[in-house]
Amino acid sequence: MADGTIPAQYHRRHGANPQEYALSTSSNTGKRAAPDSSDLPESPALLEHFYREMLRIRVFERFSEQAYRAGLAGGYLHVYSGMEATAIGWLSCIEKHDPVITAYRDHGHALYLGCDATACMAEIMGRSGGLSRGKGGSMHLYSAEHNFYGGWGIVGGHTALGVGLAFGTKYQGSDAVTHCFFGDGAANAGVLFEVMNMASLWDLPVIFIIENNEFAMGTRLEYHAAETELHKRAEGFGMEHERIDGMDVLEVRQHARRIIDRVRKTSRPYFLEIMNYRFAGHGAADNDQSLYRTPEELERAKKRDPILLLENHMRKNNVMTDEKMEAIQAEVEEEMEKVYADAAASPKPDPEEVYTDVYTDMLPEKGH
Amino acid sequence: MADGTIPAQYHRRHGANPQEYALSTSSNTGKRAAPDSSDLPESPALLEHFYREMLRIRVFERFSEQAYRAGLAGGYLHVYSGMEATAIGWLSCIEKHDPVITAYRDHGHALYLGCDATACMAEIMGRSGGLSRGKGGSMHLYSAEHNFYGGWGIVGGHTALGVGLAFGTKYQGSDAVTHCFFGDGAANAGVLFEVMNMASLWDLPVIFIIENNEFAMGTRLEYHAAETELHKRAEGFGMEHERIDGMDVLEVRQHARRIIDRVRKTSRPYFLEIMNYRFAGHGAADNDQSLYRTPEELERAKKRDPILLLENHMRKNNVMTDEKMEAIQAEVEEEMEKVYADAAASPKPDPEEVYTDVYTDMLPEKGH
Amino acid sequence: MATLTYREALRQGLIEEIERDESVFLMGEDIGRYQGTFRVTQGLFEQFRQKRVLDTPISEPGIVGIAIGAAMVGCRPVVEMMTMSFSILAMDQIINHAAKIHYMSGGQFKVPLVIRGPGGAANQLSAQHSHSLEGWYAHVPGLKVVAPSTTEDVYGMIKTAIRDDNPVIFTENPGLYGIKGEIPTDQSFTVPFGKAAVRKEGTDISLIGYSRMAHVCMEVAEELDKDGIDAEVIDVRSLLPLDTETIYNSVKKTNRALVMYEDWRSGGFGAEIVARIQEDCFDYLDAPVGRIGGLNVPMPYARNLELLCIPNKEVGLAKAREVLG
Amino acid sequence: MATLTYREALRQGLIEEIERDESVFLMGEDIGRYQGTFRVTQGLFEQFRQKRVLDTPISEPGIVGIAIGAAMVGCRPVVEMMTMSFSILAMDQIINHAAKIHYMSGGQFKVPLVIRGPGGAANQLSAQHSHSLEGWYAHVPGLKVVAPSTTEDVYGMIKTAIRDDNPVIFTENPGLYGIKGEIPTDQSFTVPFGKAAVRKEGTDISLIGYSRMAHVCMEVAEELDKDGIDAEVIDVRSLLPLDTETIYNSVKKTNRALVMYEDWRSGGFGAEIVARIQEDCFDYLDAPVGRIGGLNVPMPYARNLELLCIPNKEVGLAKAREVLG
Ligand SMILES: Cc1ncc(C[n+]2csc(CCOP(=O)(O)OP(=O)(O)O)c2C)c(N)n1
Ligand SMILES: Cc1ncc(C[n+]2csc(CCOP(=O)(O)OP(=O)(O)O)c2C)c(N)n1
Ligand SMILES: [Mg+2]
Ligand SMILES: [Mg+2]
Repeated sequence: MADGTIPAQYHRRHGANPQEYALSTSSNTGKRAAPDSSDLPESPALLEHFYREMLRIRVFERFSEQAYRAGLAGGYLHVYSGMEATAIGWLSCIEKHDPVITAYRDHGHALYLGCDATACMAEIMGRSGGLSRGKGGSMHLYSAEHNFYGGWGIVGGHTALGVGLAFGTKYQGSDAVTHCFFGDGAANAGVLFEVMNMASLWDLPVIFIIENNEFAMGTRLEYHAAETELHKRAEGFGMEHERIDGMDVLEVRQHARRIIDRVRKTSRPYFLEIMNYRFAGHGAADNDQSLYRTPEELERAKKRDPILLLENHMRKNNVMTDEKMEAIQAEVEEEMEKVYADAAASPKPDPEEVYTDVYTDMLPEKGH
Repeated sequence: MADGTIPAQYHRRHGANPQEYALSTSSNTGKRAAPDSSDLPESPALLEHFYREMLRIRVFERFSEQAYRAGLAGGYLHVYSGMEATAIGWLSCIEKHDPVITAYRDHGHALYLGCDATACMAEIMGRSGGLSRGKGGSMHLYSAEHNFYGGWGIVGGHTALGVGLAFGTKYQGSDAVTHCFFGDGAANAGVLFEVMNMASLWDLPVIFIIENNEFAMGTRLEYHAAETELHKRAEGFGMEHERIDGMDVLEVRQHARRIIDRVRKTSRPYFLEIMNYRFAGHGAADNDQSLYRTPEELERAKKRDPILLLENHMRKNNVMTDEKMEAIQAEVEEEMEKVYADAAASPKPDPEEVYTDVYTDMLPEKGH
Repeated sequence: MATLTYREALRQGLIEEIERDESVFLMGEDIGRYQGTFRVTQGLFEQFRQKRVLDTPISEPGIVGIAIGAAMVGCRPVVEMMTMSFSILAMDQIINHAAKIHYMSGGQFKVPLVIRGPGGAANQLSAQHSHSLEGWYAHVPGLKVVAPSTTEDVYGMIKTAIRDDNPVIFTENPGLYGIKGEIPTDQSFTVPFGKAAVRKEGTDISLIGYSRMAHVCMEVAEELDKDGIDAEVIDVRSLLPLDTETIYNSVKKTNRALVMYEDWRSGGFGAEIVARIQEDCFDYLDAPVGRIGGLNVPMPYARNLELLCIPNKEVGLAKAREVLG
Repeated sequence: MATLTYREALRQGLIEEIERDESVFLMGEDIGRYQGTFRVTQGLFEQFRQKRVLDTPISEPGIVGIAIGAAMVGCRPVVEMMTMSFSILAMDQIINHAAKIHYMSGGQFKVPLVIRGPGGAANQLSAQHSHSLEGWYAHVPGLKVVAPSTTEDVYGMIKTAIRDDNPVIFTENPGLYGIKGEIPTDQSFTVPFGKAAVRKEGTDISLIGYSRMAHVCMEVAEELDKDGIDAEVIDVRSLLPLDTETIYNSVKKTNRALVMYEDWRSGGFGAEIVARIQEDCFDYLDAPVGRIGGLNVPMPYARNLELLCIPNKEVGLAKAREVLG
């Protein structure tokens, strides 16, 4: 709206503005880990690392959208822009052997976990150099090497697999914790509740991480969830739960350390809601955002751009000069330009590949 | 156990004894209807009515089990013995135009709603005189005439239909309230949570009624539910919820009046857990109850037999003599003996019926 | 006559039914404010508001279950599946509840429910989003299953579907939304179920398909025509009930047949059509009935691989030539 | 050799695999303390305790999803569906997750998962509990689907299934649990997938079935024998992969075939078998391939109606005579 308010049609119950949802850092049980080194400032090197990694995702996503527009990518493509602090803050605190799983908005998680950016881009372009040799695409990035279990297209479906990963590692005697990311829209899928119950019943070391970016495609949180504090859904399963802010990478990190540590020690599941915001459309084909939000709302949210917040933090604490920031930006631009070009140069899959990987040990019947 | 305690293998977390679960008559919101006439004693005529109806179900079930043993009924057959106070107490407070739906343990609901007992028994025997002309069987009793929507065999599946009934009547402008019964085991079906969310989101006049009889087949509550106070699952959907006792028909009735009234006025869903207990095995084929409970536990539960509780109440208040009770018992026995005989005399369905009712307007292709 | 796209014709049918019958409403994910992912319901939320065009959470089993319940009290819900692939989540509600209650209740309850949406591959939607499910549904007694291929049919059949007192699976191939064609301006126009359409008469071979493959059959026929071969093209349209009469009459005339479908070849509905033809037209057949289906693999993402999977004119033509001997 | 029931042979196979490989565990509703509804897992909870024999809540999609995840990290879960009808609730997990991940990940992840349980009609279980689903599953690339009919096969194939690195649907007809037969005492015995068994050699007609219908085919063959007709009986055993070679060789010898299956006739897996036979053995066929399936209706409760629905010796015999001309 011209006056900057959100028109009523967008808000059904709460009239809340984006980024103004109630946050609570206290879990429902009152049991909290003691403050530890996580409350100390992070080292400059680490801040630079976060800065670079957030930029890498942001720029990678710009190129992935470019690939879509150029016809080098097809199907559904969902970028992570605006949400970087969540994946990075969180995944910076996990152990190497911890399984990670997420939905189709998976580029950010894959990149930060260490998947080769060119292989990610090649996958998005459907090339033989892709992570999955071109068979998966944007929604289906996987890397067994990095314990990254994808990359799934059925909203909510993978949450069951996430609990299964935790079940499996615990069965095997490992101390791994599984990190299972999903969206606010996915929080309405029935299978999620089934596995929440079992995760709690069987003491499974899994962290359910709702990335609540306030929209499920074109449907605003208020229109899809009777109780918009989604974390409360864990109440009925005797699971600890809370809601935190996901725009400040350092804050995410502090919570992550505390919670991951707790879950690894207790082998009890945890239900976390991280509030972030989607700067882009739902997917690359979503070309009319006015159907669900105003430009003003988006602008307001961008004031808390995670990259901006970190820049401000670094400026305030004299950790990094603006020149240095620009230099890093330039490096990342350069890196991703090459990623794009290299991915585009990767050949298409061999036609015979259409039949491989259906089974581990046999080919399907060929032909039409 | 010989000493009357419950062996550890039966109890995982709580060590609770049956009938000792925490009950709370206060809803989570604190908002309560004012006490009304429901707190006054019921009339003698009404008490007699409840007494007779509870006996009718109890005796009907004895005969339905007899039918199974005699080979007159087959498949799955689940009796309602021990749980009578729940359906009767509740359904005595509904309006004629209120839809009622339940799972496969449906004989009690059908009978109290006014379905012809002979037609019920004939259905159980698969006869043409059955409610569904023998096509449904014990698990699938329906009566459109009585707004009784069944009678469903997929655990949890019908809860979605229940919310749909409420959706439909509200859409049509009716003030009907839908009463959706299901078991504690069914409370773990994912679809239930999906429709809890939608019922709350859309203000649908539906009452979710968990008949928590402490077992899902051979699985004790503690082994299937992470949080055994199942009503708390509504917390995450902004729905009022509570747990009440379901063995005392008069108590059920008091709660029913209050809650139904509330839902009819507010058109807000309500999530209720009624604690009762299954005196029989899970189904007629369940012939080793020692796998999941001790005889002592069953005995203890039977001390709160809803029929006994009502008898005690009537005795204490000098409402009915023991002679009168015996007379009613004899009448009911006589009625059900005739029901059994008449049902058994009903002919088998005509072979051509195998093809009818697949569609409303055409026959399926015939033959093998 | 008016010229519309398939998408518009479908929307027109929906509009007319919403206006005609108060008990008709639409529900689905992002069909309202967001105008529908494939824009089938564009404008309808503004026109009919929330009561008739209801946005739902992402809860396919729940949505379908609620629609069934509403149908049982007399509403006529039309549920959009954003893609038919998601109907797999609601499979239990569809085949075990919607399709069974009329029978289990001895005819007491009806379920006038339509489940519609795009089925089949689009453009690189990958393995989880590219299912053709009409064959599975057509296996289930109690359901009706249709797959219109033209603007006129989609317009006429959606109205038939909504007026039907039984649950109807209404599948739209995403590749068809943009095609253009005419629809009658007479609002009483409907297309009945259980009648196949002869799209082109011919004497040499029967090409049998439905949905987008009916168009591919036409393309094959055109190519054959260049060789002087006169193919008959049958658009099955309705899989359950299936119009075997039209199919058999054609095969008895041409003595050769080719069935085309997009679904995985093995176990697809085309197998049923082939099995029936050989059962009932055996003595008329001069060659085995040919069959073309999608490759038996999950749908790959890479466009070059994806294109290999979906039957097209070339593979149809090659198979037709084989059948022609 | 030891004489066991089908149920016991299956249990024996499970026990051996649990003992052989630490990563193997069972999960399902009431399989542990309650000993399994059909008593397949009787005694196993006591023997192997909760870690290896896990009772679950009634949450089929969740159970299967958890099993898939566990399989992806290297476990080998065997999930019991109390009846296969309930696997419909888990359909999305099975066909859209388990069956696809190996392909979507370009071979990075494997899903060594078995889903087993009784499929088909038992005795008056009514419409919601009597599904035959093997035909649906056999349509899905990425799954393997077997339906053993003998004690030896169920014993040998459950071991093969558990050792397989792909998701396997293992369907047991409830009518078979009580049949008796021998199993080898050599624990290294397994039965490979993708090989049909010739149960009886013959020259006049090929009777083709799987699961309980393989037995019905034998009964038909015995009746035909009284008339001096020498039928060959083929037990398909493995639907995906399908051993067409054995089937074709038989048909090429007998020139006549009848396919029997319990599932609804229209669109059942038998249609696929028929379609293939006519495609590849057309010139050998002296008559159309006969086909017998279940009636196309939801399963009725009344025993007399139910019995009408399930194919038996009589209908098989009548059809065989028709095929024999
Ligand atoms: C079961 C299922 N239903 C519908 C869809 C279509 N769809 C894809 S993404 C999406 C929105 C999901 O929103 P959310 O979970 O909040 O994730 P976000 O896109 O915001 O990251 C929908 C409806 C799907 N992929 N799967
Ligand atoms: C989806 C599904 N899974 C499993 C079953 C088998 N089953 C039938 S009844 C039952 C137990 C249900 O327990 P509960 O909901 O507590 O109802 P109760 O029998 O106690 O009345 C089970 C597991 C089923 N019918 N449907
Ligand atoms: Mg979201
Ligand atoms: Mg129970």
